[in-house]
Amino acid sequence: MLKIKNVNTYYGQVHALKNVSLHMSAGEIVTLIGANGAGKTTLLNSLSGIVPPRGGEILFQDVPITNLAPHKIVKMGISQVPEGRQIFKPLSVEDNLELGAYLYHRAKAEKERTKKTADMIYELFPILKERRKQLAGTLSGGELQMLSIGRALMARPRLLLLDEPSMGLAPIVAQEIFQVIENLSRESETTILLVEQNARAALKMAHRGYVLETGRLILEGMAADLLENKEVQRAYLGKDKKEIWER
Amino acid sequence: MTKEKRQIFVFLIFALVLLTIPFLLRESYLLNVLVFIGIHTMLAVALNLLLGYAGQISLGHAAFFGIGAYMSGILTTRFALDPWLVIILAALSAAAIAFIIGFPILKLKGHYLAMATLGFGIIFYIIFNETVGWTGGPSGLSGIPNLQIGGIIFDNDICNYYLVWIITIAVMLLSINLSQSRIGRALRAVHDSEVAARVMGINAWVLKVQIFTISAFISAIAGSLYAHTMTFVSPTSFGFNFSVELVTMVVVGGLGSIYGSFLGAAILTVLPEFLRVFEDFDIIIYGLMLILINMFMPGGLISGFQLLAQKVALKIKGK
Amino acid sequence: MDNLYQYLLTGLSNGAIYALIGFGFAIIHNATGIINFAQGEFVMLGGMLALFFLVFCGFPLAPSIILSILIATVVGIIFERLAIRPLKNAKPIRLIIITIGASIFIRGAAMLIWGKDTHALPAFSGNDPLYIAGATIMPQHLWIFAVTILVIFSSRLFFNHTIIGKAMRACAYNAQAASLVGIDVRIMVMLSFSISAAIGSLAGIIIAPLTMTSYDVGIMLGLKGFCAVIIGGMSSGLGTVMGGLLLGLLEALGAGFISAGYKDAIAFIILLLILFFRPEGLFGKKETERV
Amino acid sequence: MILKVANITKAFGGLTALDDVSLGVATGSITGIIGPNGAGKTTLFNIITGLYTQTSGEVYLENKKISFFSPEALAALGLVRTFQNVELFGQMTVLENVMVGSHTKSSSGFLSCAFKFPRQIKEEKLIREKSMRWLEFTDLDDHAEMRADNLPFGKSRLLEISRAMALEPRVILMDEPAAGLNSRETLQLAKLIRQIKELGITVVLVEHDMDLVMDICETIVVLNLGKKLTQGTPREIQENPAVISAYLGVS
Repeated sequence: MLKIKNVNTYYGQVHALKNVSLHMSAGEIVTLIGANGAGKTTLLNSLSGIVPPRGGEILFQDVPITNLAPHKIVKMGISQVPEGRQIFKPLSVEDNLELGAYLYHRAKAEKERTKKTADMIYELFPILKERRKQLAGTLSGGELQMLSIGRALMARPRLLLLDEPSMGLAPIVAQEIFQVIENLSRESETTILLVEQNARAALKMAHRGYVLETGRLILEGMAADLLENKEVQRAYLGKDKKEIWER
Repeated sequence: MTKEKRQIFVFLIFALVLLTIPFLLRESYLLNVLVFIGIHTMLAVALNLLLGYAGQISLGHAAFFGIGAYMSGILTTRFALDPWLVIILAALSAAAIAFIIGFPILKLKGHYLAMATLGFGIIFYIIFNETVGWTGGPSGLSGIPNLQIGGIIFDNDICNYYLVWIITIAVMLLSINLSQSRIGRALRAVHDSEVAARVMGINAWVLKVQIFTISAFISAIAGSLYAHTMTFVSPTSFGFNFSVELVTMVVVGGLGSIYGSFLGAAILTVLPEFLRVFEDFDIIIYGLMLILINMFMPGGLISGFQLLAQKVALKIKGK
Repeated sequence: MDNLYQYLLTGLSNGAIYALIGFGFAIIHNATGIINFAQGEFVMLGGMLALFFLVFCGFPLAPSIILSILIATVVGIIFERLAIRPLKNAKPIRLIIITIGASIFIRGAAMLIWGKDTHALPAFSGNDPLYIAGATIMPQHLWIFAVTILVIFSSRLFFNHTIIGKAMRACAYNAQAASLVGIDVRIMVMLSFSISAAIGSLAGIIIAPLTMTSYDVGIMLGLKGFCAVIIGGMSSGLGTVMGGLLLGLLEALGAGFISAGYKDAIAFIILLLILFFRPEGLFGKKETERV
Repeated sequence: MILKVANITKAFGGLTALDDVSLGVATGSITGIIGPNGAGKTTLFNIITGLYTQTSGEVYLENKKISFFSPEALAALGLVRTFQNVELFGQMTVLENVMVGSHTKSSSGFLSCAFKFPRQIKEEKLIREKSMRWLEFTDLDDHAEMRADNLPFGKSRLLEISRAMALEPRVILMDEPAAGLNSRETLQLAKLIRQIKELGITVVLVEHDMDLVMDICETIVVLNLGKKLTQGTPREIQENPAVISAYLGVS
């Protein structure tokens, strides 16, 4: 469904992604883990067209999307739940969701389906329904995250990109969010690419995983295998002093 | 030749050429235009210190020019003070006003700074117009005496030319020196990254106020010279349009280049003279120049000249 | 007492115009972070174009107004496309200079096309004063109030209740997030320029019968509009209206009771005081530090 | 303790970015501050260096209270920082960038600069020589006359460090100095930071490159969700279960 071939991305002069290749099949949950600054967010932003890659190719359902503008990529069926939620705080919860379905705003025929999606989201996150007239700026961190996921789902994406949904959340709230993501994948057959710092939680839920270190993919495999892998811990917490001496 | 020696050499040639012009060219119309170029150069250099070096815009600089001109005009015609003393007084008062207004104004950034300086300029324009008892209002103030030194009265083109250009060249020299010193570096640092400049121990706010003050000081001197050479001033010379014209000179010539300011002043002073044939075209061409130079030549015309000079130098070396 | 009434009326109608122009500033600023120094030129274009169609071409009132607004809007779009979009990530100083350049250019073009004369646009509904509750009022004043209320009302409707309006607000708040939900940010920026040009030119048309119009009226009107939006606060639509009305009233009272000559200075003194002491405006919210 | 942070709390609107954080930095040490994204590391840096104002709490430099000091005042006291995104003076030459670093160590005023008084010429020469030495320190002397924004990224990080060193600081705070560097450059950076320490300068760094942090830091402070999780030697940190779960998640 998604094929990333040898993607190279730069932030200004910083070479943030080096020859990254990755693939996903429909219905999968794939997680991308790695320490801060490894390039996880950059990869998602390259996929979404915010930081277009300078080299390589991205194919989505066999269509190249490498240099499309972000709004066109959304139209292709890829939605991102960005790092830090990025909710439109001066607008109400309802309006945020409505904007999530922006790409259907011209099609009268889609109105019914959009309403259904909204109902589905309110069912998923009942608290959002309660607060739907409230300004989004008044929500708590966990609620904002739910809204951000909800907003992305409004576009009815085939591929959902989630960027650190647990960031800055208390463990119990994070767990709740993870639960929802898992249900989502099972029930709606949405393909999910999950970037997480909380590697254990992510690997437990995912089918497969990739480990990114300073812009390079260093490991890939079945999630269960990665969970046991010492290398994964090393990628987060660094080499032992001993290893460094040996280098 | 070291870089430093080359710079001195270029400056000497520049000064020499300007100071010999009256020997070659006796036509009073052209000398008059050159006197204007001198005054405009002074103003453009003053504004460039603020806009090109420190990166802070002022859309009200005509006010300081006007303060200098009116102070000179009023104090010499109504109080019969010595014109030379008055020039110093005028420059000091413009500097004092800039210093006081500078603290609140230079807390503002970007567009807000632009609008605040603009408002400040317009307030002074209105004052020049409305304090009829002092300034003569819209009909202006005439009978301003010429400067004199010893027995020489600066009432003819050649005298005025030397008066204006000796001071202009001095202003340029001092500004070049300043721009290459620790102060100049601090100014450019504030321009490029204010936060990094502050982390390096530069008090950006105070520095901006200081350069604003100096800029006002120079602009007022230009204003005084203008008043004494023209012997007549009226508010139209000190309005918003002139402030914008000054910004145009600096941008067209080249932000952060003292010679660029001369170039910009020269072009914008000469242009209307040429365009007289096509009356009224000047304003539209100013607008176009501002847009095009800003979009395609952010370094101003002087950067084009420098590139050309480098290419020529390379060719010569190559041969 | 008669005078006071007259001042209040003039103040309010000028204030309404300032508010409309200020609206234009705020729309572009909120969408792009740019203060468009050419805003006043849209106002001028409105007046001059209406004059051109109505007086020189002899068109009826309604088509003249519509045509004028359309043309001014197209100018706004062209301006955005040619001068603003290529400089997307430029520093404010370059954007300031470019909008100043555009303002000079538009003004110069207007002067070449229509000359330097000052013209009066005929009032929309004649010049016979109306008597309401013992007070007199010119029909044009009523037009101004009606149009202002209509514009404010419809823009509230647009920004709060249509998807495009909400999308524009979303863009203003966070352009990247907006693009991630499928909004084409460039279109929204272009839209902000066109709406702003349309409102500005409309303001120019309805004020022209009262104040006369010429190629250079844009500077002062534009600046007053900016004062209005600064007084009210960039972030608040209703604040801009209040700011405009307050400015208009203070000006009119100042001109009436203090001195007509200093009328314009009042606006700029208020502008400086607000910028120095309450840069978020009287009715705006303070921006909090970003994390 | 050259630098002490006592009970710092910082709230942005409703969000508490830092919650009662205290830590001390030993004189002459290399101290690392680590933590997952959103832990508040950069916020803490911005408070120490005067770019943000804390909601409550104090900062001390050698027992002198420096809370709410401006960045320029802190620079004069010998506290300097580098930036995550590298804040150079792009339109100036590499050498001029470092020369700006000498600002607090020089004193010529407007008049002596404009008129080139002999004292100013002498001072200018001294600044130039000293700055060249700091460029040699980071191996950038060959690039002295280049425009700073033409430098490749790795070198611009080094330039930022040279410039900070020209201030002759007592404490240098580095915000992610290895971000964007390749592994060879990172090794060079590690060597450089050790050299800085040998000059008697205290180094504090926020860094994500754990190899680097574990390699050079003597003490590591871990922040998580705005709170201080723990503080210890690299070995202790690597083996601390709380740290592992903060990074890898709860098992």
